Amino acid sequence: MNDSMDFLLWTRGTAFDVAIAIFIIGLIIRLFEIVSLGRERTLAEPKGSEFLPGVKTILTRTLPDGGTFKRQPLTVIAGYVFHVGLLITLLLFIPHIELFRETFGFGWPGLPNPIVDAAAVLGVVGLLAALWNRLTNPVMKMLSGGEDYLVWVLTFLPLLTGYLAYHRMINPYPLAMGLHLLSIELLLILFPFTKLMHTFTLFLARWYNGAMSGRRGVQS
Amino acid sequence: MSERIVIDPITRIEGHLRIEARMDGNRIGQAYSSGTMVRGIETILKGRDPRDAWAYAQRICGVCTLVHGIASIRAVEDALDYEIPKNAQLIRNLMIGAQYIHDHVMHFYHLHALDWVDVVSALNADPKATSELAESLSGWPQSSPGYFSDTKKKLANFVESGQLGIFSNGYWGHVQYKLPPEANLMAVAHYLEALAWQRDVVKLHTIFGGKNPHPNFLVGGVACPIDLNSDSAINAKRLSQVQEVITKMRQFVDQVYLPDTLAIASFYKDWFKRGEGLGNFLCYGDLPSTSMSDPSGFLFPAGVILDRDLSRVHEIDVHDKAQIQEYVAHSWYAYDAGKESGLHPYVGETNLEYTGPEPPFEHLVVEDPYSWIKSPRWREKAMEVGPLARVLMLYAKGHEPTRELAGAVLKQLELPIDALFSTLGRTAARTLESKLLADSMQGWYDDLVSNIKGGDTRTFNERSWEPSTWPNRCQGAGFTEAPRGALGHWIVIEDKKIANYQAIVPSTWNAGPRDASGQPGAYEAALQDEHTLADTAQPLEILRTIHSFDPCIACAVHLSDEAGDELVTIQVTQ
Amino acid sequence: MVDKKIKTLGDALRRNGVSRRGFLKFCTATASMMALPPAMVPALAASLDKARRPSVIWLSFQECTGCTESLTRSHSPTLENLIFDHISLDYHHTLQAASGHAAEAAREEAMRANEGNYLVVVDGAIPLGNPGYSTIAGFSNLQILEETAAGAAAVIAVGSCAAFGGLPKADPNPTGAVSVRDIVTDKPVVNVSGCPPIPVVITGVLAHFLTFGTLPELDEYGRPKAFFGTSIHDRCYRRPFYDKGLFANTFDDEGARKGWCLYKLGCKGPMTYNACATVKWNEGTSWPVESGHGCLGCSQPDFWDAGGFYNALSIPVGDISRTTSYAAAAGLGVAAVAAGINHKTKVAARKRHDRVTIDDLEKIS
Amino acid sequence: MTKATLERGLNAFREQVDAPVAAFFSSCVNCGMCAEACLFYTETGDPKYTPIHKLEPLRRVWEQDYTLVGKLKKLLGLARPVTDELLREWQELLYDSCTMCGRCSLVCPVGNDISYMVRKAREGMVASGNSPVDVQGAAQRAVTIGSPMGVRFKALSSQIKHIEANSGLKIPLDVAGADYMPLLSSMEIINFPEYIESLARIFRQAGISWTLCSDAFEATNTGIQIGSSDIARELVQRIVDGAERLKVKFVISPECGHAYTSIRWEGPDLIGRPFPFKVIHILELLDELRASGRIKTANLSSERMTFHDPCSIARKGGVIDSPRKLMEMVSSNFVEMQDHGKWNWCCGGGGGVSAIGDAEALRFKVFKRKKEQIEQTGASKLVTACANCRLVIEEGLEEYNVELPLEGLTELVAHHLVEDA
Amino acid sequence: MDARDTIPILIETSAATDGCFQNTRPLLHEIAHALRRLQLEGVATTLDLSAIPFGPGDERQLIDFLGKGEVSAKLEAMGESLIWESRYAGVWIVEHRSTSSERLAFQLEITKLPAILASQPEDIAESLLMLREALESPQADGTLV
Repeated sequence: MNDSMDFLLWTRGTAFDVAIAIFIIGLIIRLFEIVSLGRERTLAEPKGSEFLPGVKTILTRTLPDGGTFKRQPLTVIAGYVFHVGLLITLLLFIPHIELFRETFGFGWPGLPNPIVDAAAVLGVVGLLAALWNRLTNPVMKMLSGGEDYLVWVLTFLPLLTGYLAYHRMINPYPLAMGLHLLSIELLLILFPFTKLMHTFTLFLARWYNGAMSGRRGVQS
Repeated sequence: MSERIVIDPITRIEGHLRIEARMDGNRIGQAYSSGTMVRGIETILKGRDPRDAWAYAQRICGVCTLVHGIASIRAVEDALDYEIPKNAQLIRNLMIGAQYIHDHVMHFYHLHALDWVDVVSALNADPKATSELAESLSGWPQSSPGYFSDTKKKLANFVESGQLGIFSNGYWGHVQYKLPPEANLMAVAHYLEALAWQRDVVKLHTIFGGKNPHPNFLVGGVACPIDLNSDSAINAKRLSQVQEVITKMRQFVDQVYLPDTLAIASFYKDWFKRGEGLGNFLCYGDLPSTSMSDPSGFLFPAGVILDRDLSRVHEIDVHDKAQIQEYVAHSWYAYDAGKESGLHPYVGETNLEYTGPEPPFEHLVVEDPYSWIKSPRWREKAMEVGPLARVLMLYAKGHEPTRELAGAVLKQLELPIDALFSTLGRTAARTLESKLLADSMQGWYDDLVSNIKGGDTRTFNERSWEPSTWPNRCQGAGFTEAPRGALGHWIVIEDKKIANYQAIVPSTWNAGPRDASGQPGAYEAALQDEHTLADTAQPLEILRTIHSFDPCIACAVHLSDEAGDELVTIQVTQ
Repeated sequence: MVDKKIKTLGDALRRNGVSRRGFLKFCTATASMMALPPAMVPALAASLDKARRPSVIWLSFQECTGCTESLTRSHSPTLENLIFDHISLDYHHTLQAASGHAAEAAREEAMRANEGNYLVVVDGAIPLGNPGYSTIAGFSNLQILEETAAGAAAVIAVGSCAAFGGLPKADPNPTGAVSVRDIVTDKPVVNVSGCPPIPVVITGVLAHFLTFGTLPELDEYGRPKAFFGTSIHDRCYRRPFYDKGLFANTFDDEGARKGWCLYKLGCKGPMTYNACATVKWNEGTSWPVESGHGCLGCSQPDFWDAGGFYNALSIPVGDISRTTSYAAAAGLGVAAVAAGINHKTKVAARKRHDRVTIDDLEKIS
Repeated sequence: MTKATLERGLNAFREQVDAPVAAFFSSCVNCGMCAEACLFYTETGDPKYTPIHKLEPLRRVWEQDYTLVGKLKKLLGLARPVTDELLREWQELLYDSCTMCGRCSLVCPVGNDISYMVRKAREGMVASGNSPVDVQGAAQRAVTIGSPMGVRFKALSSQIKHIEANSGLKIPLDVAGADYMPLLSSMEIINFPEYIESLARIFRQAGISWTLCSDAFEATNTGIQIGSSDIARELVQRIVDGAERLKVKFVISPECGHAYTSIRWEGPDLIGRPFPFKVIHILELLDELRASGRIKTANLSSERMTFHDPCSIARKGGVIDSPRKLMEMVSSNFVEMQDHGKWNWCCGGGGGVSAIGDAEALRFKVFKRKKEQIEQTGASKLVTACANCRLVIEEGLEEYNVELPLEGLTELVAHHLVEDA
Repeated sequence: MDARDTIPILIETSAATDGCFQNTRPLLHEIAHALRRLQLEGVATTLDLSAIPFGPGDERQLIDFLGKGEVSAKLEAMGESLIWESRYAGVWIVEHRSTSSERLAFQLEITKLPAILASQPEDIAESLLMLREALESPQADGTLV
């Protein structure tokens, strides 16, 4: 691997295959590990259903409650900004959609690049703010361990390298693209074994929370 | 032991060719043709996307730079039963036609001419006499004494510089050069003009295919869309550029190429008596007026002529496993079923097995395998393919313009029809078909324009583009009449990938070695036909006959499996 | 041989009746061809005036002659100008008059007469798998290259095969093909990649050597930066459409006809460094993207193995859907085991449960 | 001899980890937002009170026993084990500073139900002997005496007599076949006997057939508070036995919050079968009676009143609308606190905290939040529906020298009840 | 008559939106900057148009936009060269063609006068010599002087 083209081909080839395989295997293991633990049956006469409140909670938790927002605006805003930036760049950038189309057999319309570009900037700014927050907010600082910073780096690198590659700020381009891919591969490989799993498990978590509350007749 | 003459490299060809000739005195007894370079493209193609295949296959050869691309996309289209829009068919015809004319002219002036034209002798020419000669042959405007004087001065400057470059060490002054100095000067001028001309005419490829050499192709049609209101598509401006190219081609063929062929040939009539060889000719046919599935509309008809018998044209079917087979008895390949067997390309194999002498070597062992080229056969018979085969086929099938044109040429040279079965007959056939094609190009262009005019701008058929629409297994053959002759690609597609890929190219037919029964290939047979060498140290005669085939050796050589590599490794360590 | 007969380029041009103004024009064109800034023209004129025609030996190995064909399409300078005015092309299989022993003798003579000063141009890769894979006059390509390069001033690897191994080296590289740089390590090697290269890039490098007696500035792949400094994508006239998110989704759709970006159709422009987008092909007539086909990436190393030509650049090289389905199957297997272990752990914990009573609330340590 | 050991505790943790717990831990990104929902953090500013942080022992057990990576880490010696020291340290976090109010569960962006997990974590704390001594005492009293406060039936019996004598109402006792069987919390027996009188008054007016049960009157369940299902089961079983003995159709949960949780939600699961009777909260019953017109009120008070939602009833029990309807029956000047209903702030004494003597200072400190909420309303009377809340708030207000009368909602309804007789 | 003449097509003028791939605008800005530099500092600028990524029609649009000014010149030296001032004084278009009419270079010069138009000192010296020679050597046929 002595030059950027070899590097790019490796990252587009072997490395990507390995990464996506680890990602998928890990993902399935993690989900099975969770679900296999089961839920105790509840015999108390329910006050409400589980299904709708569960679904509703999955959706409503996407919005912060007013009280928390007032007390921790930075956490909320930074979180939002980077998530939105990340999701737009990930899901609505045409080259990414082409990758999804190849993987899943279907795609969706994307956004013009300047908008995606702005989203990427938002993502970067949001992530930097989130890091600053993590380093300064006493609660987050106390909670955070090595994994939290690792996860931050794993999230930040694809965004950063993607941005640099798009703007040709790393040359030659095969190197830039290879670094971008490598960062994504690192992310994919470590994804199932870190907090990044929240991307998927949060749906489970919200569901359980909403369903358990729903039984008792409260919307959580 | 008889003298053995070796010419390696044969220059002014495409690729790497070696000729060894065993002499009977100063006459060639046995000739052996060897392709000395192998790459492995067929092996490389395995496992790849069939839609990508054309790009790999196209790099078989950069001279006939589009024929392998065309054959490849046709093979895939045949396998997928994939029709292409009419515009695409016409555009492909135009591209093929331009390729022919470009290639034939370049072959004549830049590869073949120096076998007949003594560049150094041109320095003795009188520009005024040259002008008179030129004007007597055609109305080509660049024929003034001043023009030829400039050419002569340029040439003189060049020779005086002491650096002869590509002209150094030519067989200048060889007794077999028979043109008068004026004809030589005129030919040198046209050598240079043709260089400029060819740069212009390849623009047709650039317009439709983005570049030349190696223009782009597309399974299912052509990549260039047509939109008269778009600057970035084939529009009126582009079409008029195409028309300019066609006009330029026709003018050059009519006013320079054809007259020059006749003029030069008239000094070398003895070369209409030797160099024939096999007497078997094969054409796949090409240049459809409607679709590749309708051979009746081909400009070049398909068929086989055996033993010079123009009264009977045999049918040919490229899919028929009993008709076309490749042998490796004298080639550096192994077959699973043994070296004596013959394989149809659908089940063809290419396992490298170099058993030749370890380089550096002086001679090949011609009793053993001696070439990287296989020996293709039609119903066990060796065949000649190429312009001569096509012209004979047209002639045999009663194509009127061909009969007229050939008749006129033969009449002017005072030669019988049999004269075509010869070294210069081959060269003349090339010129004749250039003229036929140049005229046809105007027709395709007019069709294209009227089709567009009629509102049809389709250039690509979306139907079978997505691999998800393909069957799990299919196979197909794509063929074309390349400038050098019948070209076929055979593809087997499994699981959306290439499972097997084989090409039998014109120069495989022509340049192939002997088969198991000792039947020589076309080059070999032609060299064994009445060739005496005036000077064995300057085998100009061999070059004339070999060049009359317009060898394209990178094309001719097929390639390997990893299994072959292992065999070779053993060989090397011995 | 090197005697007074060899004239400078300035002499040669004046002999041919070229005025100073014509010479200036010639220099302007040459500067443009070499992709030099226009301000370089006076310096160029001074150098060109004194330039001599260097001897060039062109070796062809595992090639398709496309590179030579490309050279014949050169319009600035033309091949005939090149041969008559710029260089002495002393050995070239496709173009030279002599064959066989006479041809080899011409090569040997040029090497001897210009020892240390001639240029070697190579097209085609060199097979190392077996010397018999490619021979000329009974010699292997390796033997010829080593012998010829020994006395050369520099080597120019023309085309992606010579520069990077190209098509012969494509997976599984059946003949063990390597590039010129893999063999010639003790000389400057300029890579003029492309399949084939744009002719002006070939002549531009020759002109640079002719003019300055040196080689141009090279990139990480040994390619002249002047031509390979920016990517196709960055210089593509369709770039604004990429930025706006306007793409051709298939050949011959509205986007294709309007000249929108070909990224989705597999254009490799973003990773490809070459001058096609500005210099274009065949006297500026068009270039692949302008004619509706995506860039194949042919000037990049290993572009043959860089994923399908019709797959968007963002699509990995491998069979992604196959990888995912295999991984999913493997994942389900491993996950079932992991889930079983978890379940067992939990059942065991439940079995070991010892009823808590008020008597054992307090811990006695 | 005690069996409370670390190993037993770890086993209990292991037992408690279920799919929701695993999903919750998998989802937590340490965003710290739960801290902002917890009055122990908001009022002290000490990050250690961050709710999710309180679950560290349970999280470690989950990670090390139920995830591949955790097992690997354990194998490599990289995992931080759960030790006695850790659990001792965490006692304060899991008991003193958590009322299981569930407010954190409501704000978590990934949807973690933290109070659900605290309840489970306490099982391990109990099994390992790390529950607070004060709560242990209450549990022992509850099991041995029948009431965490040590109230025996004798005490109730004398209160009944006292009420019957003062009001002339009849308090039915052990009447088999009655429709409703109200439960009481010992606090109501000792501190707020008006509640029993109010019940009698309202039920008489509504014409409800009801009875108290002499061996199943105590509703509070220290097992739930300390976090032991085994103990909780024993206590719930008494009520089920009593109700089944009397063959009542309904068991009425008193205002007391955790009692409602234990009997209404956890009860059937603890005894492992559905109840043959229904469990209804007193406020729900009153609201039903109101809706069906069986009780009416008059002379609505114009006094500015506000209502404190007990967490277990409102946020965790779904009884939110009923108390408001009832408030409208008694007051024409009802004002809500800024955060109310499911968003209410805990009084600071739930989940057993009020029983822990060591936690008193902290409890008063965090009561600030409730105090401010109350004061913001400008109400001159605070109504609630949980005896524990009522006591804790009274103590808190006293600590801060705030004069504000408190009243139970049921009593207030009884006070304004239009009685026919 | 050429068949192409029968194409029933109306080529839209260069103002057609299809012709604009947005590559000319930045160039016009560059020209403006160069003109400013010429005006203030007297520094000339040459822009090599072959290095500009033009889309089809872009070049035509640029040249149409620049238009033709007062001066145009034709040079015959190793082929034809066309030099003309655009309607923006100081902006010159220089097109060099080879003897076979292939374009060798295409440049914009932002200058007072393109250097190629000026007589070259060497040529001047040479012509002086030639003229002197002509004046000094008596003509055989006496046609001159």
